[in-house]
Amino acid sequence: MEPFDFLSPSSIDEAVQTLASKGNQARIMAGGTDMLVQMRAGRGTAPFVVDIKDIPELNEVSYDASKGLTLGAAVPCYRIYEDKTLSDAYPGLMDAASLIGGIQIQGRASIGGNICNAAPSGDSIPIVIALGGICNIAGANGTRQLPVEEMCTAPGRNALEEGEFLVSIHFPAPQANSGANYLRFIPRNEMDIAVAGVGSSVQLDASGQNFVSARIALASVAPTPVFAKEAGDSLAGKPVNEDTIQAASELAQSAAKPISDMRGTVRQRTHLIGVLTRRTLNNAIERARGA
Amino acid sequence: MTSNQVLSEVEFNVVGKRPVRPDGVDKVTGRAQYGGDTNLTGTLQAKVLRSPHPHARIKSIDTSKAESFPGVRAVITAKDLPLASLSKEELGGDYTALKFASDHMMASDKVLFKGHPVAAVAAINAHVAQSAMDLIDVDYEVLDSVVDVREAMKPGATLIHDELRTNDMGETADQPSNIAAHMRYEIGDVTKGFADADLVMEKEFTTATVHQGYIEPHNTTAFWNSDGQLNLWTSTQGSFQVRATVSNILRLPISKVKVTPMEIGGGFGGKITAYLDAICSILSKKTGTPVKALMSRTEVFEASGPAPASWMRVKIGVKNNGTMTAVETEMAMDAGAYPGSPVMQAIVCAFACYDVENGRIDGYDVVVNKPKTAAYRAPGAPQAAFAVESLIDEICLNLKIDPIEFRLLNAAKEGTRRIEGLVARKIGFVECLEAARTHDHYKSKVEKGTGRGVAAGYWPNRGFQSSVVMTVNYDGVVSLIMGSVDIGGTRASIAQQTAETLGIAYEDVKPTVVDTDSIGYTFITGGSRTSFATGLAAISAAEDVKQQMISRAAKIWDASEDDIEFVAGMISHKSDEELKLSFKDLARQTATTGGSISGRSSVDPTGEGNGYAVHIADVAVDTETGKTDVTRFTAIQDAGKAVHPSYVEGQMQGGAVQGIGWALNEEYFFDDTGKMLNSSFLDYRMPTTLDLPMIDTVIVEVANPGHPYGVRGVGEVAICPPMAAVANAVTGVTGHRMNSLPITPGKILEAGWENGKS
Amino acid sequence: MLELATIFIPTMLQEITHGIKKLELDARNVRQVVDELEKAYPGIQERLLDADEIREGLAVVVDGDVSVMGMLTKVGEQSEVHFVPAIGGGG
Amino acid sequence: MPTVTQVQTTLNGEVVNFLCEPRQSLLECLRDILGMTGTKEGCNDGNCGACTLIMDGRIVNSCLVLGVEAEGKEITTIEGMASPEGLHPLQQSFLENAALQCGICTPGFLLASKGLLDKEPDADEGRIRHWLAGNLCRCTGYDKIVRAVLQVSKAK
Repeated sequence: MEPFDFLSPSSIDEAVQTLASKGNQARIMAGGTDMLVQMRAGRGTAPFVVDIKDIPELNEVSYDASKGLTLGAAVPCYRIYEDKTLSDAYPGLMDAASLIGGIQIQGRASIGGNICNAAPSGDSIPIVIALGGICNIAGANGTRQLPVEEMCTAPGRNALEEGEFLVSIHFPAPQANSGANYLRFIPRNEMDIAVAGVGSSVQLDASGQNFVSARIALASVAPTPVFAKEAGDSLAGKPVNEDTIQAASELAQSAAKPISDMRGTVRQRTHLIGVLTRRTLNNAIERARGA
Repeated sequence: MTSNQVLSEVEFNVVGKRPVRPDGVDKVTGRAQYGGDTNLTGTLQAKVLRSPHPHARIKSIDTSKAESFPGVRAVITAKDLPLASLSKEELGGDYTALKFASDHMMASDKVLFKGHPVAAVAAINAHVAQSAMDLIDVDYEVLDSVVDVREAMKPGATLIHDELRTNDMGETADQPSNIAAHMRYEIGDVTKGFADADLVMEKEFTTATVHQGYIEPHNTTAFWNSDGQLNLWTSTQGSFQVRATVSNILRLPISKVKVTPMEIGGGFGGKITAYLDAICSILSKKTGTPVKALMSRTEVFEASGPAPASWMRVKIGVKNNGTMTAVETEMAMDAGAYPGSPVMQAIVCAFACYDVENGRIDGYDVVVNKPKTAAYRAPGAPQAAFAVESLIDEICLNLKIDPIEFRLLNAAKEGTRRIEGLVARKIGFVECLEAARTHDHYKSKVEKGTGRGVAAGYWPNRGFQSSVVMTVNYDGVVSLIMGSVDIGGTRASIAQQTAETLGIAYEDVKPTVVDTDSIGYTFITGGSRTSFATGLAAISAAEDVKQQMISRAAKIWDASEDDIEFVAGMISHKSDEELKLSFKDLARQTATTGGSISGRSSVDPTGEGNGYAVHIADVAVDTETGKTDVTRFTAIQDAGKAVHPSYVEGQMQGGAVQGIGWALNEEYFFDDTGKMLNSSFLDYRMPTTLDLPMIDTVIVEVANPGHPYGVRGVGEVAICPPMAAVANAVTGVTGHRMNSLPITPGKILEAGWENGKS
Repeated sequence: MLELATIFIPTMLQEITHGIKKLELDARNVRQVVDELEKAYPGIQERLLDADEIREGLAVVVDGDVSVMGMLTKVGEQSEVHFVPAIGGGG
Repeated sequence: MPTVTQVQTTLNGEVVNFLCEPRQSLLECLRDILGMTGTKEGCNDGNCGACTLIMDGRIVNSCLVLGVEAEGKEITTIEGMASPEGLHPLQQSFLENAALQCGICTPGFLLASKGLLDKEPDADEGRIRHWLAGNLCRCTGYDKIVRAVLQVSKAK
């Protein structure tokens, strides 16, 4: 690996200043589980690595049943699934957090890092989109908010401007009768890159028989994670039944623009999006009804 | 029903027990010294520059920028190898073989696979070596490459070696070809055999390139001392093999090379070949300091030796009652960049499970632009078993015959003549099949959504040379010195055979694995030979000790040696009951009766251990996604005698799981030109804990007549049946014959789509 | 009367022996076997040997035992001699 | 020359200071600087678990932690698992159950298993298999490893 200097600012202001002074010479590190592998392979090396894990806001996990969840960008995955309140409130998020890498990776990797890494296969991104996550971004010009679905712009590229970094992700408070689920398809049972992944969240009416709203997002079927807006919107106001779910899964399939590569073919991936959309919707419905 | 059964014929005092291994504590406390842990004062780190192209001519290499990079001590290319400086005449012998070996270590004129070494750098640390290496300019003329074994065989295919001509058992073809060798064996009258059949089935099968997947990357430390003595500390399955390779490539007398085998983190055949040793040696000579190299995981995948991809056509004729009348197969295996695929071994194994009068086997060794293949657990046999055992399953389904009954009906047994001509001695295949038939797993109901497959496998387990020395200490503890590297518990199994023979406690034998200067020639640890052949050497050395102890007792008692016997650790006078000494008592007296006692033995056993295995696999398939899950698995195997049943079970389980990986998910993905795309453990999908059930085992013990305790060798054959067992199970649940490995979810979906199902 | 050893001709060399698959010879070691074969079927020796040793990739098996003495391996009366693929090892 | 940083960390209960370059992983620092070679390198990209250690109570891949990140942390490696009184129960169980063959993955498995049982002393087979999915073993087929961990788990 090429040499670099290691900087660990302890406040947002300090981080902003550090990044401003280093310009494109700096690379931001959270858990490092993707970044160190990339740098070791000679990709994305930089003279300065800025570790943001010492900044309190980046480690924040604050949940309020009325305000929702603020999840610091450097919070490692295990803190999500080991927190019962959180995993009860956002089971879909727990699904994703508990299948990124193995337990060792989950001890370091963060949802924020997963989003910024902007891999098409990023396992947490579809569910964060489905849950309506908003990125809180800090930079020299202050802070700004951006919906998660707008964060990934190309494989490995995110919407952060030079000098900006992701502070946290805000999730709206879970609505009554809502549920969510993330599933990915991999040939093994762990330690794999999604061939296809789907995150779905639904809100049902009080009877549990009709959709109020739904959001569906997809992984590994386009250069970036895909927000399949039409697929989710198609369910709003519709009864919960096989036909409406099938229709939504077909819309999700048409939102997918996969390629054939060593992990899967276009046909396989499109097919899997259909299967996974159905399965995640059914799981989300079950959770909504049980909630 | 217990999950680990041992069906013993004979009980011994130490052999067959499960003591803690002698190297165990060091390995659970992190104290054991593996190759990568070697750290001599002043050691430099080496990095190897490798070709990004699968096939290219090297026009020039400019190392000047790397040489002047701060912290760099030496840069080498193939010009630094003797091949470059000596003439053909000076090199003598088989020039082509030396050129292949030397070029494989570091390419001189052409690169033949992505990852082929072209230069190496020694620097103060690995980071500096890496940075400097990136500054080496290599000018390549990229050539067309050929990746697929059948494409490579076609007339007009891109030639990898301009001079390579097919060797048809000693006859060399006129025209160059990528087919390095062809071999055929035939028995009986195949045409008549097929004519006599009621049903003839024929199918083609393919398997992908797979890797042994040992967790420890290749590593070596070399120090070429100013006295001309070259020392190597390395991770290898055969220290003498490394010595031979290095002395051959560097044109050194073998006595100038000393190889110290460090603990080895897995090999499965892949650590027989020496990749880094000569490179580090030359760098050490240039720098005058020790030089160490450690492959990255990507290098391990791209530049060590995987197992070949294969294409096979199998044809089997049977009577309606299931009797096989004729068999035929053509097998082509890719050797990678240089000749030497294990297809010739596959010839011996393909139909060795069956007693069939008429058979023909053709094997082709084919070069392609991939890393040169190496041995991988029963090299050649797993591919052949996948093809043959899959077709047999198809025949059983067709004839509605139980797959175990079919195999019992046709099973090889003592006296069966195999296609290459050899006659089986006492073997335990029938016993394995019977154990499978009566196993709780086989009798249980198959769950819904699950298929069950059965398959068998064979590996000959030949012996080769082993040397053992043992000394009797004054406290009665025996130091056991051997040249066999211990990969998976052979210190324990050799110590057990020593203790058994001497009639002493297992704890009173202290095994040590030593360097090439400290013991006689010992062949690799591999081929399931160590517990068998090195065991035989230990038994023979122990007999030597016993004889010497008898002669000491004769001195002490002033008796004739003929009147003294050594039984169960006691030395006693045959007719005088008073005259009796325990092993320890007599050991104490060796100081005063002529000094310490050493026993020694070098053996080269000639018989075969003949290992057979039968596996039963239950595989659940999610037909909507193609996802498979192995839900139950039982491995049954004839060990002859399990010296340490726990480690025999471990070999059976480990082999089965490597086979499950090979069956379902493991493969090298190459682009059209032969560049590997998945050279990491993330994308080369070996099974994890979560992908497997417990692996049940049944050790069958049909004693090998060629070993005093009946040992056969156990490591290899365990990987032969799983691929077909899994494939047959998948067929059972999906209805589609899966004739191409790995059976990925994508292929399962495709098969469903093609057949209009799911 | 002296019993002869049976030599199994590898399939690919049966073109030299005019289709004969096995034959009986009076030979006491592998060298004599090869010499006798060469006398009867000129050209067979160079297919079996390389620089006066058994060709790489082949093993001589006498009565089920893989030869470790090469050309010096003893052949007994009524022995069976085979030339079969050599087998290395795996892991 | 690249910057060198001083790091102070608690390693197996002892405060340790070392100098490293920021680009050096914790795995490198342990092996090459501190001479503690019990932690093994299998892939150097977080996919085999051979370099697993416990940092502030969590198992991590030390190849994916920078040495400089160890500042102020508490780290347990294989060298810290046994005590003068004897082996850790997991170490003993691995020996008795023949849960290792070549042994290269063993330190990683032991630390990962310790990380699990420290938190969940009664972990069952399913939990153990899930927890250990980030540790590759190529020799054993995992059967005996899972049994060895189960044996200690049940003992508690």
